[in-house]
Amino acid sequence: MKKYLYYPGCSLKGTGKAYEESLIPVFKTLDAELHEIDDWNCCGATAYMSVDELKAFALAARNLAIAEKEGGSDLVAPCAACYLVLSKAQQYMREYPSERHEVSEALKGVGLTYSDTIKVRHPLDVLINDIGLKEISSKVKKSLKGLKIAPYYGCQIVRPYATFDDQYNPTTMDDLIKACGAEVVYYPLKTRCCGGSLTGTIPEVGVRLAYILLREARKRGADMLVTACPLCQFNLDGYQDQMKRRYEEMSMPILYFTQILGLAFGIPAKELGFRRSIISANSALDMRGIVHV
Amino acid sequence: MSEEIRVGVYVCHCGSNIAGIIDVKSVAEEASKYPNVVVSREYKYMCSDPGQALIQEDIKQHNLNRIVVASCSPLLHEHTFRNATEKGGVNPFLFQMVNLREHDSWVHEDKEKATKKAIALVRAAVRRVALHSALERKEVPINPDVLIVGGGIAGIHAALTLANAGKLVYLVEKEPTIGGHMAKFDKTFPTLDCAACILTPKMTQVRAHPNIRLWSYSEVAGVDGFVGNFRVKVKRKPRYVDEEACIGCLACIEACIYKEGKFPDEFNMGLSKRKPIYFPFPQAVPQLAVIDPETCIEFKTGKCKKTCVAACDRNAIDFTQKETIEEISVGTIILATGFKAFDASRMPEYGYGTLSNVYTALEIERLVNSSGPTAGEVVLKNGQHPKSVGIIHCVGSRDEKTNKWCSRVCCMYSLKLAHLLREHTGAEIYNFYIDMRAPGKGYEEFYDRLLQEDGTHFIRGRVAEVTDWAMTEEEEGRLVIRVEDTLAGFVRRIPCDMVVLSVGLEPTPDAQDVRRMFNISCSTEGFFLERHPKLAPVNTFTDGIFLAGTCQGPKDIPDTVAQAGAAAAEALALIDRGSIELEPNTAYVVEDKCSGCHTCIALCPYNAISYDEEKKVAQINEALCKGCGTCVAACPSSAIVQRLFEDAEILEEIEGVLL
Amino acid sequence: MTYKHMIKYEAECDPKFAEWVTEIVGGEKIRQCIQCGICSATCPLSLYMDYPPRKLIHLAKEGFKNEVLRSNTIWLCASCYSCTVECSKQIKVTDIMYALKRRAIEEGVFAKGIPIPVLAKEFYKMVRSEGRTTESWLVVIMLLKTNILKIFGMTTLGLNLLRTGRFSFLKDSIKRKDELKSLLDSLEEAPS
Amino acid sequence: MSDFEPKIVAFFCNWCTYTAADLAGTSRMKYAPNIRVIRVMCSGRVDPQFVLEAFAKGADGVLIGGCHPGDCHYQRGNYKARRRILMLQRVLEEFGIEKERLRLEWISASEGDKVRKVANDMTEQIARLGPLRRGDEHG
Repeated sequence: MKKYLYYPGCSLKGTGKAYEESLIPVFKTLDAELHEIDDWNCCGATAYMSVDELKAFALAARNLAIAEKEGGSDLVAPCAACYLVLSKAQQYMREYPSERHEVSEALKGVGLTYSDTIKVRHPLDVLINDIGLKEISSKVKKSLKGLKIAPYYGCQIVRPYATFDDQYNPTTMDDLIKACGAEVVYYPLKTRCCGGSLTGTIPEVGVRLAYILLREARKRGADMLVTACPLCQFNLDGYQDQMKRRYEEMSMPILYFTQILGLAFGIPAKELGFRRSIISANSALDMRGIVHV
Repeated sequence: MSEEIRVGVYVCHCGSNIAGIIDVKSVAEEASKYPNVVVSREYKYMCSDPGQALIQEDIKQHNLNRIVVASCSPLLHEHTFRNATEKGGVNPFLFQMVNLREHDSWVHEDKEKATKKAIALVRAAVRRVALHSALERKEVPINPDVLIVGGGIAGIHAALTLANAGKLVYLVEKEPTIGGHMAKFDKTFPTLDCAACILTPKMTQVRAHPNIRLWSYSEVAGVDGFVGNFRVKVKRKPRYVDEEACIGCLACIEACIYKEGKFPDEFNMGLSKRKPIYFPFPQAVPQLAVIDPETCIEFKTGKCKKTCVAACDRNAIDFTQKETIEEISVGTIILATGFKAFDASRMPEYGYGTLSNVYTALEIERLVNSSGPTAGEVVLKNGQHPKSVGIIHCVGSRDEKTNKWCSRVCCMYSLKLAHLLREHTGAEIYNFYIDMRAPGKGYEEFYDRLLQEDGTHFIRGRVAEVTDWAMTEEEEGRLVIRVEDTLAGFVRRIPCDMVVLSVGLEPTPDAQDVRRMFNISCSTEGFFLERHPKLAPVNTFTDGIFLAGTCQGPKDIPDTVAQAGAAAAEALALIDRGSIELEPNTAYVVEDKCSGCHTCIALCPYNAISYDEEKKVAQINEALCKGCGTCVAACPSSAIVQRLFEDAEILEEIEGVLL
Repeated sequence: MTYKHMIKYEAECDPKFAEWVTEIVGGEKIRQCIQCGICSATCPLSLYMDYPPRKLIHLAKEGFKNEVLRSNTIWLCASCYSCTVECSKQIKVTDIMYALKRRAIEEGVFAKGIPIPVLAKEFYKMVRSEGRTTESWLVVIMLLKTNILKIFGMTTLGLNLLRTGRFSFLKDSIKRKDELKSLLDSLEEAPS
Repeated sequence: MSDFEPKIVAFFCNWCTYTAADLAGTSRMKYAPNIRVIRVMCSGRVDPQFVLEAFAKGADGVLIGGCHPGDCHYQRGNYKARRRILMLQRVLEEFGIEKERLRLEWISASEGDKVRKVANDMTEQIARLGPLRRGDEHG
């Protein structure tokens, strides 16, 4: 039983519940345990950095310090934004010693220490590089044969740092989809921005970005889009009614890669958070005769 | 030394280069207080004629017998001032130079500290020079034969120049034919004359020239010796075709059991196929077939019908040929090893290798060439002709993700290709450039000409991506270039049927090995380092080894040929002088101090030290000694002395800088 | 028809601002910009910006503080980092955008009609007090504070989120709130 | 020791490190003025006696710069230098001289920036160590 420290981040407790709900059983099936660190706080996301840089680093560093305190070396951060913010904070405190000093001092003040010993990992990284495709394929009970899936990685797990996958053409999710027996749709937009928080703040801009992604996926014959980021999932899934109003109807299901892995592992759909999809995956899954969730 | 030491010290301002930071007056004043110093002056430019004259007058007036000049690096002007000293009637080695510019004023900001340092350095030189003794200039004879490495236009031009001057030239080329990159070009900018028409005559001259030994399909395997007398090992790869017997009739190639070409043709950048036995290209020099053992059935299975052998009535084909090593002696060497074109697949965002109809510039050169794979017809993978072509500049240049430097030729060859593609296809041509660089003779005029051509667009901006997903009808099924039109200030998406990547120039992958083998240096980006960018642009730091062409840095053909001529001239100058002067910094053994312990003998990299059985002492053959001083430092009984670097001299210098 | 005054006098630019941009985290190399435009070209949002990133970098470099801080460019940046990855000179453009956002908030100058600074500040407050964020709350607060009309466009989304149990009116928060507060306070006077 | 200005004697080989120092100059790189360069043809020429003499005569540090391994203009001189320096560092430690005060660096002709880095770095390091105590009291 491999043990990993686990940093869910705010989204996985809120709009991204389905991600956590599917992630945990999938890891369990693969004999890997996720241990949620105590009293973690918001990573700071992109918004905090826009207000106060140093404090943004401190927010991230507090979580890393807590992780250090709990022992263990690898901290799994499934949310792409959290994953980047935590890695970036580490990177910058290496690059800018004075900032690191200030932050470490502040942490000392509240009885925490940051010694840069934690490896921040994305679940995709863990699945491919620690557990391995062989092991994963061996756990597939129900092949998703016939299902056409467009893999969508978004920005922040490949940019600015490409630590575990190719920056321009990432393939870790492609490999997992194949392992589930489904078909990977050639999708040149796999790392294009989904609009981030602009969908909410400036819909005429943000929603269009999301729409272009779905339109292309449909053009390429995808039954559904699979993502590794709660914000991407939220935008692409949640704003389809606006797309309908502004452009055209898409009705394209947007799932987390952990949800389709779960399906393939034969985990009951109700334990994988499918009910949380605004655009239900059923029509697609029925059409390919897989399961009804 | 019985004679009275009389030192003259000269502190150079070098305009404001030195005087701007260092208080030259007080340096000269300080120096005047040191023992033995008779005159101490500061002057604006010591290297100028009046500056040198100043030294000579003082020598006469104050009968000086030691000279110290504190100016720039000795690597730059030591010879200048030694000659000045000699002209003044003092032995040139009774001179010492202080490097105030490169090692002090240019690298320090604190004037006071810089001046303190200058004073220390001058003091050291004054103390050191007092111990100098008069030395003989040392000359070695120059072997008149020349080795040229690399048979591109640079090597070819240098070889012909030297051969025409009556020198014996060994021209070593690693490919089966000479001609290099230029042979692959269709036309050349800015005149648009055909590359073959100007290159191939020179290639045939090389083949025919009585003074040129052309060794193609060969590589230098080892070099030792020094200027005037290098010993070089050349590895000659087996081409499995007898060079003497083959007359290049092509019968063997006709007869090969492969009826059609099957393997990527190197000369056509893999755009056509060749057989295992092949001719690099029709005007190849030498005119010899070559067999590629990787693909030849006989080599892979040993069970080939060998139809080629049967077809050759001169029995030239010889599967048993082995690699051979030739050893030659030459006096000078010219390196013309060229460049490597940037590998466009290193920039996946441009789709080279993943999207069809994305080409590199070199591929287009072949595609528009009438003797190329398509006989000059520019066709897309689907057989159609492109309606629009995008040419992306600076691929692998001016980019910290790949290569920082500007490759100098891409702007101009892109313009050339724009013209040729327009001519061949009538397509709309889009040039995407960052800055248009047309600094050569007639280049700006060529740019003007292109600006005039209809259907040719110039968009200032570095392309972000070449994609195959469409936003609009007209983009469907085409390549789409996304770029900011920086002059308009907005982003544009431009659909093209063909994309040309204007790849930059890089050092060859083996540049570092070559550098080691020839004992020269590379600059940071990996091209060979010239001795001085302005004063010695084709020399290296190793005497007798010269540089020509793109191995020294990106260059166009005119500059390459000019540099090749310069390198040939430098070599000739050495050869015709018949001998070269070396630093008389060789070592000798003081016999009555030597204990005969043999320590030094094993240390000498040049086997210059032997043991005299009668006298029971070590002996140094000064003809072989190169003056590294390793033996001197190692001798337990300090019995070895290195001229110009005697222990006493260096110890004085140490004390001098520290006082 | 009004005519926009399109000449700039040196008095209108602020050399101190230009200096400042080179000193911020990520701004070290800004002076090396060769205006190649790959940042704008790769930016998925440049088409909405009043100044594309390339131009903004130049304006900042030249000290046109007012134009820079009032541009919508900095607020449209969605932090996708494409510019940072592609930049020919490895200038950390995204970080510069962050720094400019911070400066704009500090100085209280914004592009008109852009709700993002409001969101950022609400977010900041919520994290400070709760230690965590509850997106649904943020969305609502932001809409109330900025464009109440938009909320109607959003209702379907709201209902959908409720239906799927992804929306909650309960704020999530950490246990040791005061620990976090004092951590952040201790960095108060630190320069940002 | 805030006002302590370390004195560092540097022996640079003619072909690599001395040329690199020239390059640092032509590139106008700025570094600490505490380095005093003495040119030798090869780092292999540096006699242990020179180093000891330098320390005896007031140097707080000695820097030796040669070509990278395999790049020696004289084939193997720099290896000899390396062996001597290692030995010498041990001897120095016997005399209570920190081995950081004697430093060997491979700097090729193109590495002007490395000259800058090494000069600054070593100056700082020696400044931290403080002036070399030569035990003058024992004459």
